Formats: sequence, C-alpha cells, structure tokens
Amino acid sequence: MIWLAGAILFWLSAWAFNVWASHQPFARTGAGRLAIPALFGVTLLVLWEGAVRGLDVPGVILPAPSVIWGTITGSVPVLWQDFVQTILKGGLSGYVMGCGTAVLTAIAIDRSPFLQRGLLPVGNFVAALPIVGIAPILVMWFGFDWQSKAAVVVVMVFFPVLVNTVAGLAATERMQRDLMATYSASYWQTLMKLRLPAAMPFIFNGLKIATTLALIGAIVAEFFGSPIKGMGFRISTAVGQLALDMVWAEIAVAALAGSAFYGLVALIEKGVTFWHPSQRARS
Amino acid sequence: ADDVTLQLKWVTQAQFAGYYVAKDKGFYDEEGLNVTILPGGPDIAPTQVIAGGGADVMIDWMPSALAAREKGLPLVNIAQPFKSSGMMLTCLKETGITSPEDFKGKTLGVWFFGNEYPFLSWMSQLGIPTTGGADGVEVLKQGFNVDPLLQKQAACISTMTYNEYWQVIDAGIGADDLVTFKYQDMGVATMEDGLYVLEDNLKDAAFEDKMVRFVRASMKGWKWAEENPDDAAMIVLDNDETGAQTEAHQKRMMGEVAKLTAGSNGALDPADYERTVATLLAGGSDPVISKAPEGAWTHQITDKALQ
Amino acid sequence: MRDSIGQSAPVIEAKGLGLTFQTGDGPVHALKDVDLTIGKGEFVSFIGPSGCGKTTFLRCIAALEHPTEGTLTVNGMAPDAARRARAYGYVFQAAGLYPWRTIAGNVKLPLEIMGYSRADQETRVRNVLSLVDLDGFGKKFPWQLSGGMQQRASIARALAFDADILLMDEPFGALDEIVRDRLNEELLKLWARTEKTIGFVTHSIPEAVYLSTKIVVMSPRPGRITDVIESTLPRERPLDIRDSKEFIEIAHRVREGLRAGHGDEA
Amino acid sequence: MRDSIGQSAPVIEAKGLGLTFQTGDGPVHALKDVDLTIGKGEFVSFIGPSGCGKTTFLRCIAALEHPTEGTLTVNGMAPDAARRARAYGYVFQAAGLYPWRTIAGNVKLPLEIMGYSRADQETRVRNVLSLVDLDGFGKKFPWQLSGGMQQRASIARALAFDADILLMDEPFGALDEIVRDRLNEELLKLWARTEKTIGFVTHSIPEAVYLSTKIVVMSPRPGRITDVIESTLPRERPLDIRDSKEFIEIAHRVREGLRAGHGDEA
Amino acid sequence: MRFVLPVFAVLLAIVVLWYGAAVKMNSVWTYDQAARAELEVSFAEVLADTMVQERPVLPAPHQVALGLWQGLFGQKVTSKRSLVYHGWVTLSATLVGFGIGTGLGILLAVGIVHNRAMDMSVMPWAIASQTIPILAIAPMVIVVLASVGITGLLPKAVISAYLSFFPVVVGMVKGLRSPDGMQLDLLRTYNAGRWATFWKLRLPASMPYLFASLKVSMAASLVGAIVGELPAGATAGLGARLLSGSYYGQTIQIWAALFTAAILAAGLVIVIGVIERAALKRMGMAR
Ligand SMILES: Nc1ncnc2c1ncn2[C@@H]1O[C@H](COP(=O)(O)OP(=O)(O)OP(=O)(O)O)[C@@H](O)[C@H]1O
Ligand SMILES: Nc1ncnc2c1ncn2[C@@H]1O[C@H](COP(=O)(O)OP(=O)(O)OP(=O)(O)O)[C@@H](O)[C@H]1O
Ligand SMILES: Cc1ncc(C[n+]2csc(CCO)c2C)c(N)n1
Ligand SMILES: [Mg+2]
Ligand SMILES: [Mg+2]
Repeated sequence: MIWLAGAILFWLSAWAFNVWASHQPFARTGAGRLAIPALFGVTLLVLWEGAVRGLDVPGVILPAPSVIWGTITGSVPVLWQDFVQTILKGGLSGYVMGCGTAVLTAIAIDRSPFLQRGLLPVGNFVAALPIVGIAPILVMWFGFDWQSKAAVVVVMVFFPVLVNTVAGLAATERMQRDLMATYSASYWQTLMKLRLPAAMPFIFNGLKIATTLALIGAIVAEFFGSPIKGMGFRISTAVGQLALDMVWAEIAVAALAGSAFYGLVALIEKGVTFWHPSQRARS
Repeated sequence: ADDVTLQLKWVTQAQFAGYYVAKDKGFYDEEGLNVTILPGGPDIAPTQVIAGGGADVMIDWMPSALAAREKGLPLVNIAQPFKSSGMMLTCLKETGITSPEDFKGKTLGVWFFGNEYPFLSWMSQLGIPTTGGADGVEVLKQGFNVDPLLQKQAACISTMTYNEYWQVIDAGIGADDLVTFKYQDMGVATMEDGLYVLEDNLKDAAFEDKMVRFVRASMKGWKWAEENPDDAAMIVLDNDETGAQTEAHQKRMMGEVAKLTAGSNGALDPADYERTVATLLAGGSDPVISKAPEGAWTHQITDKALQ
Repeated sequence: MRDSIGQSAPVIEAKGLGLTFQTGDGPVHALKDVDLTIGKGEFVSFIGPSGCGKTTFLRCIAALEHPTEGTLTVNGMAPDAARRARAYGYVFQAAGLYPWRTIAGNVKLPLEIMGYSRADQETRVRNVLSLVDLDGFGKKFPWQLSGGMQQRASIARALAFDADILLMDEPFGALDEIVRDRLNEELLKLWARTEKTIGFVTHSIPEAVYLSTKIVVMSPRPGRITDVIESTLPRERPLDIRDSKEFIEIAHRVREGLRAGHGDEA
Repeated sequence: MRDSIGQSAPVIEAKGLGLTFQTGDGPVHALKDVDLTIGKGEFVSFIGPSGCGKTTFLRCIAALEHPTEGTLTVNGMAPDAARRARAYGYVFQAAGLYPWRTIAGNVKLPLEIMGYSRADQETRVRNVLSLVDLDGFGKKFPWQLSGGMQQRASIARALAFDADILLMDEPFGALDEIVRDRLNEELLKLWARTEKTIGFVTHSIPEAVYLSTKIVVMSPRPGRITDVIESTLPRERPLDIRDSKEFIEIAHRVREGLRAGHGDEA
Repeated sequence: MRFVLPVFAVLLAIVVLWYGAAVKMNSVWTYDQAARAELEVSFAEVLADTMVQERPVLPAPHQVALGLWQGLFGQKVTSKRSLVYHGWVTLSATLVGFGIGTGLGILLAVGIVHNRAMDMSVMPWAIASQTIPILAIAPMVIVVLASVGITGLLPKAVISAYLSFFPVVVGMVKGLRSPDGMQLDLLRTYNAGRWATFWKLRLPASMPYLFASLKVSMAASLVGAIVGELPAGATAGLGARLLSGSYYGQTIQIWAALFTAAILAAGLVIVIGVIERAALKRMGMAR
C-alpha cells in the first residue's frame, strides 16, 4: 500500500508542477516542449510501478515498468531487428505509397465531378473493410514477408488521407477562387497555387492520423503470418509464452517510434502550414 | 450446483467434444456442476485467462503450460485426456521432400504462440539451423489456416491429424500428393490438450472436490464421444456460436480425435511427461524451459476421480 | 448622352440585365433591367447605397456571376470568353490575400499564372509595391499588415499585370485621404498612359467625380440604374479641379441621384 | 490643451505608451511614446495614414494587445480589469460576423453572453437592426449580404448592449455618403443621449471633424501622435455645420497634420 | 439521383477488373491441380473453373454476392449462420464504443484546448496510445475486464472506444482552435468567459472538423469491435465470422463477412453525413 500511496502522491505533485511549468517561459523552449510531456510520462510510469507493486499484480498479467526496462536493455538486438522489419520495411514503405496514392487519387477525382461522385462512395465503402479481415487476404496475396505488411498499411492509410485531401481541396473561400477565375488560371495553376496550399492543413490532419494507423497496420498484419522476426511476430509469440515483459518491451518501442514519427510529421506540418490560425495562435 | 469455468485452447470444435458432450448429456449436472465452456481462438492465451482469474481450469498443450510455469505461473496438470500427439508437418510431394533431410533450403510453416517448441527441438536434434540459408530452413510463422501450402509459399506446414490435414485434402490436393511427418513418429511428440489448474487452488479441499467431479464427468463425456463419434460431432455443432463449422468436417475430426484420446483414462502417464520434458530440454539455442520442472503434474485429482 | 461616349467601340454592353439570387427565404433581386454601354478607355464609377448591386454588377462583367436575364457582352464576346482571354484585373471589396504567401508572393501570383518571365516578375512587383507605398513590406505575411496595407497590396496585385479592363470594388475604402488622393492621381495617370477601361465602385462622391468619365448611380431593391452622368471635366485633372464650379455641380447631381435612391427605399 | 478636457475625470490615460511587434524579420514599432488623456463622455477620432498604429492603439485600450512600454489606465484601472467589467463595445475594421449565425443571431451574441433577458434581447436586436437600416435581414446569413450590410450588422452588434466605452475601427468605411451621413447623425444622437466615451478611427477628415470633441492625428513608423486638436464646435451639430468657417478651419488643420505625417515617412 | 450513374459506372469498372483478377489469381490453382493430375486444360476450362472454386484466392464477384445474399436473406435473422445476426452483435458493440470514444475524445480535446498543461503533456501520450498495436493488448483487456466480472458487450466496446477516440481528439483540437484572432478578440471585448467562448465560438467553428473526424472514427469503432471479437472467444459477431472463415479457408465466407462489415460502416458513415448536412445547413455553413 505504501507503494500505491507514494505513487499517487508523486503523481499529484508532478501534475501540479506541470501545471506550473507549462505557464513558465521555459515551456516555450524546445526543451520545455519535451520535458513537460516527458515528466507526465514519468508520472504515469511511477503510478504504474506503484500500482503493480502495491496491489501485487502478477507479472503474467502486467509486468512493472522496471521489469520491462530490464527486458528492453537486455534485448536491444532483437528489438532493433524487429523494428527494421516492421516499421522501416513494412510501415514506412506502405505509408509513403498509401499517402502518395491517396493524395494523387484525391486530385485525380477532384478533376472530374463524375468520378468524384462515383469513386468517393465506393472508396468509402472499400475503406470500411476492416483490416483484420483484409490482412489475412493480403498476406495470402503478397506473401508473408514485409510486402504484405506494406500492402495492409496502404489500405489502412488510404481512406483518411483521401477524405481529408478531398475536403481540403474544397476548403477555399469564394473570393480566393474568384480571384483565380479573373486571371483565367488553368486548372493546374489553381490547384498548385490555391487549392493545394489551402488544403494543406487538412492533408496534414490525414497524414498525422495515418502515421499511427501505419504502425498498427504493419504490426497487426504480422499476426496473420510473418517471417520469424518483426514486432507483431514477437508480440504474438511472446504472449503465447506468457513473456509479457517482452510484449511490453515491443509495445514501448512501437509507442516510441510512433510518437517520433508523428512528431516528425507534425513538425513538417508546422513548417508548411505556418500561416494557419491554429498554428499561429501558439507561436 | 458448483460453478466451474473451463477455458478452451481453440475454437469450438470436435477437438473438445468430451466437454461439450458432458455438458450436453448432463454428466456435469449429475456431478452437481454448472460448467461454463469458454471457447478460445488464435488470440487467446488460456494461461493468461487463468492467471487473470477468468477460468478455474483450462486446456493447454504441455510445452506452453510448462513455459508459463517457468515464467512464474504455477500451473499443474491434473488430467490428460489425450494420450498421443496429433501434430505433424504436411509437405507437398512436388517439392521433392521425402525425409527430414530434404528440409534443408526449404520454407516451413510453423505455429508459434507457444506451439513452436516441439518443432524447434526436432530441428535441433536433426542439426538443421532455423535461420534460413541453403543448409537451414526458412521458418514462416503460419497463420491459422493452410493457405501457405496451397499458395506454395511454404513447402511444408504444420497440421493436426484431425483438422488442418483434412482441410488440405478438402481443398483438392490428394493424399498421394502429400508427405506427412508425425511428431509422434519422429520421437519428438509432446503432450497436447491436458487439463491445468493453479497450484494454490489444489490446497483448497472444496476446489479439489470440484475438480474431481469435473474430471470424472469430462472423462465420461470423452468415452461417450469415442463410442458415438457422429452424435458427439452434432453436439459440438450445436454449441458452435459462429455457425461456421460443417457437419462433415466435425464428424471426421471426431473420428481422428478419438484415435488420440484412445488409451487414456484421464490420468497422466509419467513416462509421457518425462518424454515431453526431455524433448523440450533438448530444444535449440533458446530453450523453452531451462530445467526440469518440479511438481508440474499431479495424480491427486485423477486418483480420486477414477476410483 | 453626350459626345464622349461615341468616341470608340463599346467594350461592355449590358441590355436588360437582371440577376436574381435564390436564397433560403425567397428570391433576392440583386439587379434588374440594367442597360449600360461602356466604351473603350472609359473610366466608369458606380455609386449607390450599400446592397444596391454594385458588386454584383462588377461580378457579372467579370463572369463571376451569371445574369439570369438580359444580355451582356465584353469586347463583343461573352464575359466568360473575355475572362479566358485574361481581359480583367479585379480588386475585390475585401483584400483576400493568400495567407501562405508573402505580400510580394501575393502580388506575383497573377504574373506566375500568366507566365511572365522571372526578371519581369521581380521588377513589376517592385514597381507596383512602391506605387502603393509598400516598399519594404514585400517579405511580410498578410496578417502582419494593417487593414489598409492589405487593401493596398491587393490593389498592387491587380495592377501588376496588363489587363485591358480593370474592375475595382471600393479599392480605397480603407485608406486615408492623403494616400487616397495620391492613389487617385496615380490611377488617373495609369489610366491615361495605358488606355485601360476601368469600372470603379466607390462610396465617395468627390472620388467618383474626380476620377470618372461616366458616373453610374444605382438604387437598391431591386438594383437598378437611376442615373448615368457623363462628366464634362477634361481628361487632364489636377487635384484642385475639385474646387471648380463644374466639379461641384456634377457632385451635386450625383448626390441628388443618390438621395432619390434612398428615398425610393424608405 | 483647452477647457473641454478638464470637464471630467479621465477615462483613458496613456503615458509614454509603446508597442513593438516581434516578427520574423525584426521588430516592428507599431506605437511609440504615446501620451493621451481622454475624459468621460468625449468623442475622440484617430486619423492617420494606414499602418500608423490606430488599430493597435484601440486594441491596447481594449486590452486586446499589451503595450511593451509605458502605462495605460482605463477608468483608473488596468485595461484588462476594465475589459472584465465589460466596459467596451468594439467594432472591428472587418465585419467579422460568425458565419454560422444569422444576422440577428450575430447581433444577439453579446446579449446572450452578458445575460440579457430573452425579451430584452429580441427588442434590442430589432431596434438596433433598424437603426442601421437592416430591418428584414435578421434571418439572412452573413454571406448573403453585401460588404456594407455586413459592416452595418457589426456596428449593430456593438451598439446592442450598453458599454461605457465604444471603440470603432473605421466602422463606416464601406458605406456610401448618404448612409454614412445618416449614421453619423445617429451616432451623435446616441452619444449625446448615453454619454458614452467614444474612440473612433476614420480616414475621412470631414467625418472626424464633424463627430469629434478631440481629433488625434498620428504618423507612422513608429506610430506617434503628431497633433491633438480640440474641437471648438458646439455639441449640437446639424449636418450643415460642415459648411461653417470653423469646421473648414479645423479640417484644414487636420489635413496639414496628416500631410506632415506623410512627409516624415517619404 | 445524380450519384446513381457515376457510382454505377465505377462499380461496373470494379466488377470487370475483379473478374479479370479472379481469373488470373485463381487460375494458378487450376493449373497446379491439372499438373498434379497430369492433365492438359484448355483456357476455356480454366476460365470456367476459376469462377466456381470452393476456396478461391479471390472469389469471383458473383460468388461473394451469393454468399452475401444467403448470409443476409437466406435464413432466419436469429440463425447463427445469418449475417444479420452477427452484424447486429458487432453493431451494438460498435455503437456503444463509438459513443464512449467520441465522448471521451471531445472531452480530451476540450481539456487540451483549455489547459496548457494538458495540451503539453496529454497530447503526446494520446498519440503514443494509438501506436500500441490494439490486437496485442485486446486479449489482455478482455482478460483483465473479465477478471473483474465485466464480460459481454462492454469489453468489445472499450476496445472500439480506444480506437475511435483518437481521430476525434485530433480533429476537435484543430477545430476548436480554428477561430481566428478577430473572432476571439470580439468575445474578449465582451469579457466572455471560457465557457461562453466555447459554446458560442469554438464549438460551432469546430463543427466541420468534428463531422470529418466522426466519419473516420466511426469506421475505427467498427474495426475495434471486430478486433475485440477475436479474443472474446470467437463466439458471435462479424469478427468471429471472419476468423472462422479464415481458419477454415472459406474465402467466400470471409468476403461475405467483410462486405457486411463494410456495408455496416458505410451505412453508419452515411448516417453521420446526413446529420452533418442537416446540422451545417441549420448553421448556415452548407452553401
Ligand atoms: N500581429 C502583428 N504582427 C506584426 N506586425 C503587426 C501586427 N499587427 C500590426 N502590425 C504592424 O503594426 C503597424 C500598425 O498597424 P495597425 O493595424 O495599428 O495600423 P492602422 O493604423 O490601423 O492602419 P490601417 O488604417 O491601415 O488599418 C503596421 O506597420 C503593421 O504592419
Ligand atoms: N450570394 C448571395 N446570395 C444571396 N444574396 C446575395 C448574394 N450576394 C449578394 N446578395 C444580395 O444581393 C444584393 C446586392 O449585393 P451587392 O454585394 O452587389 O451590393 P453592393 O452594392 O456591392 O453593396 P456594398 O456597397 O455594401 O458592397 C444584396 O441585397 C445582397 O444581400
Ligand atoms: C495462432 C495459433 N496458431 C496455431 C495454433 C495451434 N493449434 C493449437 S490447437 C489447434 C487446433 C487444431 O485444430 C491449433 C491450430 C494456435 N494455438 N494458435
Ligand atoms: Mg459590394
Ligand atoms: Mg487599422
């Protein structure tokens, strides 16, 4: 109980500190932007550790963070190998292909109202196919190595990016479009100089959601057949062995990689859509 | 009536016919038990369910139960309705495989999730590395169906005599076009489908009594199923909530399962246990258990149940 | 109508023009029975109470709105065709700068679209920014500028390229009198130099009189033309022409027309 | 400074006020060394070239911007405290209506927030819409209105509730002279009736002279006050006062001040 | 109505492509079988065979349509073989999960927009939470919830909520921050509190963003419910149906279940779309 009470106390004081710190000038510096969420994360971990110890949760249900950390440091080569297989090969390639085709498709169907009216509902429908059903099929089609994982990622990220891009391309104001009309700008000029820039906040919305989807997709697809490496493979085998510390070690890597990936996209977004009120408000 | 929750290792099918029969035919009722059967699936680790308190007793393969025991979950085998192993490697003849020597350079589909140990130990006995290359085998984590063989993504895949093998046959590949290697015949068989409970519970007299009655009724169910395979299959079918099982398949499965349960009265044969442990200890570089477990089985229940 | 009109071929010709918006609660007659001819090189001001359809009429000319009645030709063709021929420079009532482009980038936009050369773009942007007194602000973003500065940038954007017809919707509304006077003079010079045809919406009577060869007075609900006044002022107009008797007379006539329009309404 | 100033306690008092914006390419000095005292019930106009800091100064008063130098008090307190006491009505340079509310809904917005009763809300909206000549447009959405009508709706919004201090940033920029004259008169009446203190930005010299008890002339880069002119006109002002000698003299002084400001700049 | 023709054209194109792919992908098996039986097959025979295989790599459209038809209308809706029954099981978990998830998402977004500390500390972890492979922790969630006595619909709904809250958070944070400076300043001159600013400005301004994310989140909810069904013991629901179909290599059953799920999702998204149009129209934002 000491553990639990201590952890809760720590959590409360750390939160109070964060509330204070986030209003300091320090919070606006790069270090502050990392330190404050990091501290919050630490409080979560402490709470977790305290709960596991205080309530005597068995390690086969939920291992303590300290145990998981031990596993992480002890199995770096395995984790690295899995990371390369799943995230770099499966996730990233699928992300690039999926987002790329989604944006291109959005532009392609944007041009033709006929296609847009035809493809969007059908596209919505296809995208609603649940990945747990699609993954086995794609593994059957594309083999058990990373190619099938990339295919799953493509399918997963396609819809959110497409929808957001289509919405973004429609997000211009009447006067902005009229201006282009008075220049008798061609379709492509209007696209490049007005509609794509105006769509960027929306597109990045989609791209950000897609980062996490890409990760999940790549990992989940490995549950349906894989070579004997990869994060999904490791997780599913480790669960079978009740090696939950390994499961959580992989989850930690996934979370870290995912957050970093998301952060990177958000950073690019900040550079590209600096002009949008939602970005300006915080600068 | 006393409540008992049983966690299966896999989906509702004739592999677990004994329990469904016991429930359906009122054998559990006769013993004053109210049994809930929880189906399993590819994502369910029965060990985890029992550790979380979601079940009183579970069905598992011995390698995975022993692995869990070493990880700190004190599981004890209280009964072993399956006498022999039904696992085998099924290969396409056209790949030219005729003996285990021919595996080299081929891709093999293996079940993981705690079921990989017999295979790994077999390969290490054969001296074949599982890291790929011309001299080793390329291992592929097989999903839960036989597609890798049909799509020729693997030369061999893991199958059960009572289930996946027949799916391959049903898909249209003749038995002549297949080569099979039964783990039982290769001397690397491990115990399948035993009943496990948590060690601490066994000290509780009331729980012990419940298990005694449970095992007695379950074995009665198994023997009834062996004698009336077709009826048992129909009972299983009635209990399948997914509505995906077919009559023909379940009847055939029941026939094959009966071959594996034949010869067991429910009590674990210590010799089988020793052979399983020996196989596992002989496993490759990453052994599932590092030392012979203590107290991983007991006759405490079966002794009373089978009087 | 007097002499100055016959001087050249009609550039804009509206006959029985009408436009009705269909809105949620019934139709709005924005324009009705509008007849107007504008010759090449004319400077025409539109004046009238707010909501009388000045913007709508300008939008019709620029093919941004499609009349529901009557005919309208620009350079003898349909407005749409004229738009495709890049006949228009348009200054909107609100600045409407693109927030992701700098001021210079915004001014450069039409030049990029119309394919001016790099070097030409640079010089034009520089000249036109200094014309509207925004030298040094080229690298700022729109939200860093005051309202009047934004409006000037949007004027610069319309002047940067060579359109035959310049349509300006209250371009100087947000500017102070001194700048306004300066820009009025500049606009007249530009007009004299280039012989553009200019359609100009304003709320300022002196401005309309000072600039125009023709003043169109409109009245609302439905938007109609109530008076067309041909200016008798010479083409050469120093600022102090505004104290001349002729000027004051024209201004008076415009004011009367306006007042009548308001009277209709009340 | 002459008599009219001492008449009452200062409502707004700025001393050595300065504001510098930090932008991507260096600081922009929007205001510098601004000293100004405004007494209760005064009508103060701000006039000056675009970009000279008029809007910024008004925003400082309303506590929307925080000065980087000097002091500023409103009703003897910090502007922020005055804002919390709901001392301000503000008309922005652009209409800024909420697109998801009808015109009536937009005008009703401050009333809802300040907790006026339902019935009171309705009457006030009706009265104030008719004051700006928008009866019948309550149910329209902003984009269905012309630019000038939107601006009038935003004026109505600021007049709907009873604020002591009314800050108006070029409220009549988009209106024609007739309406403008009418609204000028109405504003003077309102002011006389309610004794509000009014800060008013305009680009029109006659408007500034006609309305104000005090005219503040500003010049840009950095924004400074170059002249403060106390009006000698009586409080009661018919429209034709604009032809009086006094009026023309004041207007002349304002114009000179403005011109000087522009000279500085060039 | 103006949608009918384009959709029909696109569907036609897809069906044609699909048949082509089915022939190509399924013919491999036909040729293999022929080789095993040492037979020669003509192209016509191959063509015919690819249309009727029992476990095709890619079932032909008519096979899926038939499976779908039989699943939906071929039996009593209470039958275990009825896709209506399984669809209903999944739908109920989806809707509960969607409700929980959206509610939570909106609350989080409101907190993030209004509280700096929350903005800085919670957002990164909300993101991190989504990078956790749900399929890995779903079984644990089910086990843990079952051990405290929560079984049935709720565990599935929890997983479904876990997947659906995130798009709402991202969209709503963006939406609640979309009002520009002047719109916010206006309210500041009224000394409107956070509460009034939220109700009168931020919330209405965020509506287009909300609806866009609701659509994504509805699809995510459905996926979550299906994922939740896999470790729930492969009992009932579309997830169980997918699983058993995949387990027994019944490709047609998989595709039929997949399509049912997609029809369900599409239906739900359409419902949101209708609500969106009505809401935005009332708010004068649909032009
Ligand atoms: N947010 C900002 N960031 C940077 N600079 C700004 C910002 N707002 C205003 N400025 C600068 O401050 C100066 C004063 O601007 P302000 O809007 O007060 O001018 P103004 O007198 O109201 O002009 P106008 O008559 O054109 O509205 C300008 O040079 C402008 O570029
Ligand atoms: N898109 C639209 N939908 C419905 N009604 C409209 C639309 N645009 C303009 N109107 C209506 O048409 C009429 C004329 O509008 P217009 O913008 O042409 O006026 P204006 O003369 O330019 O006024 P201002 O001087 O205020 O800019 C107005 O009554 C307005 O409400
Ligand atoms: C993911 C996964 N794949 C395979 C098995 C192996 N397995 C154990 S029992 C059984 C049923 C036999 O028909 C099967 C296939 C598993 N447990 N989990
Ligand atoms: Mg207009
Ligand atoms: Mg201003």
